[in-house]
Amino acid sequence: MPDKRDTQYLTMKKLKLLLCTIALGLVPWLGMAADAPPPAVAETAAAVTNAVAAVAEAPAAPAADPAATLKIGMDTMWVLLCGALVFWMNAGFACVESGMCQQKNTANILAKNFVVFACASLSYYFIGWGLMFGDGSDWVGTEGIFMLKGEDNSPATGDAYKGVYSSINWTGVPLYAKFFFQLVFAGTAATIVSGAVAERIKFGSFVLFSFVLVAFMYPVTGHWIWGGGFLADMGFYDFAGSTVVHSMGGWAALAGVIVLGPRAGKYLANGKVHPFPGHSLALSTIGVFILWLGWFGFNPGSTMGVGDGSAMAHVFVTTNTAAVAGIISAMITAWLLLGKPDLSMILNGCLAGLVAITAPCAFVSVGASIVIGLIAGVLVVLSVLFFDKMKIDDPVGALSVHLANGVWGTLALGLFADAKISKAVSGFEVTGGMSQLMIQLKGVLAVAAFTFIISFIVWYVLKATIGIRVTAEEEQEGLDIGEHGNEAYPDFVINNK
Amino acid sequence: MPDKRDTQYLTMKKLKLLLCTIALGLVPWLGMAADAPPPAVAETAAAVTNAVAAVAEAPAAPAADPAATLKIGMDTMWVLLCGALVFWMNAGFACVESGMCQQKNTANILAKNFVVFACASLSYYFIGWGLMFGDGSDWVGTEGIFMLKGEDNSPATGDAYKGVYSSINWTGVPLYAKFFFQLVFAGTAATIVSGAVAERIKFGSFVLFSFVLVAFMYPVTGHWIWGGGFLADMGFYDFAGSTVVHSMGGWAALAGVIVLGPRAGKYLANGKVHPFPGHSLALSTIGVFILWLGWFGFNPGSTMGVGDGSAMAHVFVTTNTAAVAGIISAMITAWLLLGKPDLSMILNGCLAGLVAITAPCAFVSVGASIVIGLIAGVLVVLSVLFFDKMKIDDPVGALSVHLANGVWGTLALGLFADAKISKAVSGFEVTGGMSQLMIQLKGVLAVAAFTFIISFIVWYVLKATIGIRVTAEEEQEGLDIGEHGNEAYPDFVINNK
Amino acid sequence: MPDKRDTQYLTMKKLKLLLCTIALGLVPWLGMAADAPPPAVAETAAAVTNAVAAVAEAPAAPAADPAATLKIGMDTMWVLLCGALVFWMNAGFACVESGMCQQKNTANILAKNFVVFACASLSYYFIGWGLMFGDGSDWVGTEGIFMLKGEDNSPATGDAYKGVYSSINWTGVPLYAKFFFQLVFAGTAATIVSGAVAERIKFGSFVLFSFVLVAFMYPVTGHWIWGGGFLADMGFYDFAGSTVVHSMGGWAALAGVIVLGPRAGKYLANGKVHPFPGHSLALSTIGVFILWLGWFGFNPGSTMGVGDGSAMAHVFVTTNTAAVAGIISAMITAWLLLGKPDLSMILNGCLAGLVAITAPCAFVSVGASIVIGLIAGVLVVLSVLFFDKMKIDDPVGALSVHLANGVWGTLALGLFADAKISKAVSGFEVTGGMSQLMIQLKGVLAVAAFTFIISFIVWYVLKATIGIRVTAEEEQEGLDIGEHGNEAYPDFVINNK
Amino acid sequence: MKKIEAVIKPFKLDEVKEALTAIGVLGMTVTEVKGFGRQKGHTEIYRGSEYTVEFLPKIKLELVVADSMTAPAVEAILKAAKTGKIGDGKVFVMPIDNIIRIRTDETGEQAV
Amino acid sequence: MKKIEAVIKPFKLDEVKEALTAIGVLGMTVTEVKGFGRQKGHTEIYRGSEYTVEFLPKIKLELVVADSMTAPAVEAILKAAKTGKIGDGKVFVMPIDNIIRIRTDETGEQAV
Amino acid sequence: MKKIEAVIKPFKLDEVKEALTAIGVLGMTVTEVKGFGRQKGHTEIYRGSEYTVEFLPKIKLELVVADSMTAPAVEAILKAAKTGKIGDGKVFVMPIDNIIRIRTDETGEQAV
Ligand SMILES: Nc1ncnc2c1ncn2[C@@H]1O[C@H](COP(=O)(O)OP(=O)(O)O)[C@@H](O)[C@H]1O
Ligand SMILES: Nc1ncnc2c1ncn2[C@@H]1O[C@H](COP(=O)(O)OP(=O)(O)O)[C@@H](O)[C@H]1O
Ligand SMILES: Nc1ncnc2c1ncn2[C@@H]1O[C@H](COP(=O)(O)OP(=O)(O)O)[C@@H](O)[C@H]1O
Repeated sequence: MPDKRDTQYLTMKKLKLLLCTIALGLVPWLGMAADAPPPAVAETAAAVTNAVAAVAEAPAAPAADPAATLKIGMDTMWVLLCGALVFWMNAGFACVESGMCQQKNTANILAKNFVVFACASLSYYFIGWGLMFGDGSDWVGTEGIFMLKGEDNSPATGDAYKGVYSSINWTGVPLYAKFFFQLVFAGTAATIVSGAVAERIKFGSFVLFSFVLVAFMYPVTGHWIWGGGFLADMGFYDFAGSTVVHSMGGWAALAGVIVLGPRAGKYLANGKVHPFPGHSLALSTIGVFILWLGWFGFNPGSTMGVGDGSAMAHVFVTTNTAAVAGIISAMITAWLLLGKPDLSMILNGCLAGLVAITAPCAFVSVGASIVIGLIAGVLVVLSVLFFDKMKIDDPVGALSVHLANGVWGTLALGLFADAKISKAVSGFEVTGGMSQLMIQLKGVLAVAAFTFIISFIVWYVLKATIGIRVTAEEEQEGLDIGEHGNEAYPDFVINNK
Repeated sequence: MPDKRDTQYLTMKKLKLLLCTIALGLVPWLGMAADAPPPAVAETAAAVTNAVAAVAEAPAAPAADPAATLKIGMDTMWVLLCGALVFWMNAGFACVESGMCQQKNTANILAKNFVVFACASLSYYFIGWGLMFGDGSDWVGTEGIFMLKGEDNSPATGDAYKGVYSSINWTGVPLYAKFFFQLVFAGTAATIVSGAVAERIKFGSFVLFSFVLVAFMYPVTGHWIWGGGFLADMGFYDFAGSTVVHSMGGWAALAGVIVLGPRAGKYLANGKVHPFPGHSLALSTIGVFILWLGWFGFNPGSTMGVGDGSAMAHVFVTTNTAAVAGIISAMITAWLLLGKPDLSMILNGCLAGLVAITAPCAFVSVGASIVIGLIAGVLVVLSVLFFDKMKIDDPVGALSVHLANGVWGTLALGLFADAKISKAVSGFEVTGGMSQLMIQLKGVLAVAAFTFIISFIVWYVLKATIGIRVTAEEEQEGLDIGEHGNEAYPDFVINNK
Repeated sequence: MPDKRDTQYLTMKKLKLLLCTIALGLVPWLGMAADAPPPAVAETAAAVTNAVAAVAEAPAAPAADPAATLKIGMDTMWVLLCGALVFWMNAGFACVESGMCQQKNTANILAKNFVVFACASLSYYFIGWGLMFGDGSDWVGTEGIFMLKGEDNSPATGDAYKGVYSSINWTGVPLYAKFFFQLVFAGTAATIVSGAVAERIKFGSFVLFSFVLVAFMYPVTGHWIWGGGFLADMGFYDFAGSTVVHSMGGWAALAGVIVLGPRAGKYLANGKVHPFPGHSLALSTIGVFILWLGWFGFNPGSTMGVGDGSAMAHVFVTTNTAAVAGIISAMITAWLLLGKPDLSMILNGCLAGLVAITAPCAFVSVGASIVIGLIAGVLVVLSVLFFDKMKIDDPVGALSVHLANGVWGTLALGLFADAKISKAVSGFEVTGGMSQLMIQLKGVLAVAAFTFIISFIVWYVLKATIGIRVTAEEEQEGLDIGEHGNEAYPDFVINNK
Repeated sequence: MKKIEAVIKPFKLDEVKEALTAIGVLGMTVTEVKGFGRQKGHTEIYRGSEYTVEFLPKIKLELVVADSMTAPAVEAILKAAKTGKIGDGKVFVMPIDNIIRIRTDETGEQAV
Repeated sequence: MKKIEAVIKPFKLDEVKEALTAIGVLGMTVTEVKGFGRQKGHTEIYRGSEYTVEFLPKIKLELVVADSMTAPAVEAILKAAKTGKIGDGKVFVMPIDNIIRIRTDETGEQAV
Repeated sequence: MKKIEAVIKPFKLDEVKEALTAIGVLGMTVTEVKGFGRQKGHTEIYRGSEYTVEFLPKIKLELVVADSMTAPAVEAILKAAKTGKIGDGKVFVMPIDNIIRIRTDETGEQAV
């Protein structure tokens, strides 16, 4: 094949094929774009180009009261900047995952992390958002499900709100701000899968799975919890997504890992584990710092409004404290169990604390956040050892971080929530009763069952049709060359193992 | 030379020379600093050191109305934080460019990216800002051109504004906030050049060119468009700089590449292209993520005010959508044309989408932003192939990303702008007429002609005087050792090719 | 040892030991958490889970006036986002320091930078904050010293404030926002030490020292200056911490370097210096960009409130200008003295400018900030050469950056402060008198004496007890394997030197 | 004494090492090399341009053995390194005059 | 059979490889090495301290050829690798007892 | 002429190089290698799993010397490279037929 083509990339035939494809792709959008009414009536843009700023008339209601407009502006700034921080987590996942994989699969993992957010953005725009936040049944949104095209008068809130996305009408920001913030969360869920199935999955199949996950699976369980579905009705709480995002992504990943099987040579005949050390701890460490920073958008941003600042500040501190507690306890656990404070475990400990505090961050005291983080750090180390014992091969520890600690964090809310912090909910520590814990458990199980089963089926269908695993030779040689024709570090001499 | 000096760095003579140089450099600043009236009369600083906060009296007007002060504060916060994000793009360019160059030139490229922003900061402060935003003719600013020393009562806006920077009086933030935000844009334009001329340019000559670009060339064309010059009068629109920043930088780069010639060995006698693969796709990928994040300051920040949040939110979504559409279409194009989804092309696709949406982001619908991004992704791939066919050697694809797509984005505004989104302007898709498109085209051509010709002359003069290209041996050995005496990765064994 | 354990990590005995440790660790927190009253009475959290947002009643005072609530919200957003940027500097330090060390010590340095912030977070929460900001004597805080548990009605300010942290009652944000912002500063001080003692210090001893530094040493000198102590009373100014953070950390580092001694082989018998080049200039450069970005939180964020935006904007510009002046002058100095513009020196020049402008950023004109940065850039180069001449071995230049320029910046305030910029203070350039300079000098000396002496004692005690230096073999082989059992880049072939 | 050099496929290193230690070989030295031979390289793409990487990663093993060990060692290598696919590599046997152990100054077969 | 080892300048590798394949050499093995010789190293700077890098990057080529190919192969290498500047490198020719192709167990000239 | 190959501990390279230049050796070639021998490797940990790294970093020195230089050169290496601890490495001496300097086409002892 290479010799035939050489530098003759552009045979006439291929060019035609390409142009047709693109033309076909464009026509519908052009149509859409043309007849689409602008979703937000108040959409304005200060024209930078000259002094005659061309601002469309602002809608009557908010403009009447300058303080109200200020508040909307401020809340929007907060939501968008926090959304940008969550977007930034994509870079963190790319670094953590590629750093924890072998050098020969680096370009592939980077490409996966990069492309998955593109898929997520489009599929969440076209269909996911509506299924998640559209009005509808207890199970799924049914109104306004395509392209945010449902009626909506955001930033109106509460009773003033008229539209079909009423489950998210409690925050007074424009529809597109809500959308962007929720979109970056959806992207995170898809990215979790990428690490667990790394170093052996076909690029194309992964892209397809991600598309399905963000278009259908994530929005459905998301609807149950954040979209006014049956779990929300039941009193299930998950502030920023320990379950909506993290354990959900974790279950999808677990199904993938099981269908895919371990990397060749990971589990030896003699029962020993043969580790494939990640090719750059520097990359992984930068990645965890990026994620940690991003989490200051993820958790505090989930207030989706500034209020009097106290909730934001509280969440900043609980988020940070759980992370550092996770670092300390993972470090000590690794030191005791493995003899040395293994950096890869310390990094996982930090992420574990962050995942665990995601659900309860706004509902628990700082003291409780320390306990939650400490337990998360121990849990993640034991969980890594456990999954290896089960021969469930997860190159980056995604299951231990996101699944195990997503579950733990969701349950922790049932233990430590305190109505003195937020009136919403109290847990075992305050009430002495198990009722909230049971509700949290039901939520965890419902999401687990749905996500795991559907994921399993989707992975299985992909396996049976286009295949999900690269050939043994490609796995041996590395997916960079096989899937992308790339070499990540061509100027460096590489250890041949 | 090395043997003579050894560790005897500090001969008396050199020390004297150094001290004189510094003294000479300092005297004028000391003078300036001493007699400079503080540019913003209301400049305050909460003294952190003790409870007696020492705040200078606030000016009467804004303080009268707490909501007005809140609004100024909020807008300033927005502009500064977005400015910080745009500043952050320097790190992105450094990563993308160094990742896409050979290991032996890494320190040189990093140094260039690092120093170019320093040059830009000083030259824009001393002269560039005034030429761009000072009142004056249709062609260039003539008032207040040195060091922001013109009269100015920012944050007053519109008619209340009294001063010489009236073209930017539509945003109600302090002068220094305006300056900082515009400065980071100027820095971006200069950085674009650095990638295209990489791996063979002399460090000193590049620094000089950057200085000229930011002090004179960028401000002049910027004045035409954002400083109330003839293109602004004509109704030319460019929201955040597809042309002001990106295609402008691209033309300067193209002139440089032509005067400089290709890297030795890039274009073989048999007509084939010999690629020099970049030394770290990980670095490049991190860089693109950084740039993408920075673009959430670049585009939405160009509102230079929070308003009711809707414009910011709209721009966030169109910016993101164009980027992901660029990723998808570049990936598909590469897959079809080259046989595999080459990561370096996917990365360029993302940047192409971002550059293209920069001009129209606030004026077009989300549907249109998808179309713009899809076309950008195809364009960037074809453009890379085209420039290689023309033997125009651009190691990082800066021309394909910034020039080709800067032009495309500027024209796209003339196609897709929709007064329903922003009252300012409508394009072909709405009006069915070509008038806006023609205006956009004129703007593109005017900037192209000016920038390309002046750049060509500057490059040529540099070539004829101090020289712009390193010796063939230095190019072979790498610029790190030749220009800086540095080795970027001394502990790693490097492939010798 | 390895052969005995093998994959049998979890002997029953170890498991028990671990569980006991954790249990012991948890019991007290559980207790604390249970009886802890929520520190901020107004703490609220918008419940994302369903439409019935569960918001605790807001306290009467602020809610009465929507503009007041808006202001608190806005200031909190500013403080938290700037705090997040300062947090991000941890990533910058990790990159700069690991990039400037040898490849064989990479994991160790990354682990140190990662863990030190965890230690800082906990020790500042448990004890440091109270010692620093609690009401008390001129020397140290004595009220509310544990876990922010003192009385406090933030965000009330000035006379309305009732509580024990009155030295920081000038900013109207919730207590936890104040705490988070101060915490990230404390973390920075501890991180400075890590670079100077790199490549030879025992991991455990470093962790212990960091704990002591953040729990006791940093808060005490911090109390003197920012906590209403004797230096604040004297009229000593330090806007964002040239002395509170940087020179303080520098003195602690200097004591460490002296007690520890140079790396084996650094200073040769013949009087020459044998450099150990850092293993990745790319990593270092990214790190400096990260730090520079973080400084836009560090300095402008130290306003701890938005006000009318002018102070923030002013600080943005002076911070940036000093950094770029440092780059330019360090580059020229290196070019003149060493013959080439060494990238590692350019990077240090940037950091030097940033450290130097930290104290005076809000008090001096932009012109003065250029002078301060220019001098910083020269100073850092000379300082690196000086410390090497003194055989004081600082692998990353932390002493030259943070100590030398922390001192310079603090004094520069006494030279260039101008009451036209901020009413608080004027220096030599305006008054022609030396009084402010003398006050600044006294502050520098007081902090130096206290920090250096206590640090020396603590390092000495650690050396005499558990030891602070790894064995010669471990130093030779690298601390990654010795301290962590890790290899940072296992897939790359490494130069054996 | 003979020096045996073997160029093998990288992922076979562990098996070859074990085969050699099994027959009593106590020391060997390993180098990362690139091989050019009948086995063709692969095509890579970089920003639209294809190029062929003709040098493939291989491992070179060097071991000095007593004369009596030469045949068994070669045998062991051949058996462990064979996949039967092109590119399996070569074994070279060459003469050697002397070998000295640095630590002890022992020479000849003592030093192997 | 002979073993030819050549230490050459890195950027000459492609030319040398082509010269050798042109005369019918089918296989060779390449190693990244550092050379010390008459060609002096260069001075680098790191944070103000200069140091001399005395070991320069070179490429070592190893090929085993039939006796009849020895002279032409050496000739080809000499011609292709020469720049005439100091540091061009060396060619060593040394005896070899045997060569075996792992894939097929062929020995001697068959296996080259 | 003889070819001397020495496998030594990496940090001894400078001392060995100086010892050799002191006795008049003008050129040598150095390779990064991994050694397997009596010196045992070390255990590393990665995400909870231990593994033993059995191949330790070593430096291989190659130098061709005139016959008369062989003994002094070996002597110099032995002295400079010795630490007395296990893993110090080996010196091999082997025959060589010819050596050619690429730059000048000089052969034999002229070319060393
Ligand atoms: N004549 C030779 N001299 C030195 N090395 C050789 C020679 N021929 C082959 N090799 C090495 O052996 C490797 C395998 O050879 P190759 O011809 O690809 O397949 P095979 O060994 O199956 O015939 C090559 O990559 C090269 O490193
Ligand atoms: N005696 C030797 N033994 C082994 N390698 C040598 C010897 N002399 C030179 N070399 C190798 O050849 C390279 C070139 O040698 P050098 O003396 O610098 O130049 P030239 O080959 O032009 O005389 C050296 O870098 C080294 O790798
Ligand atoms: N028979 C051998 N053939 C080739 N290399 C050997 C041989 N024996 C040892 N080596 C090399 O010498 C190094 C040191 O050998 P080792 O047995 O560990 O210690 P010592 O040299 O002290 O006996 C090994 O790491 C290996 O690189």
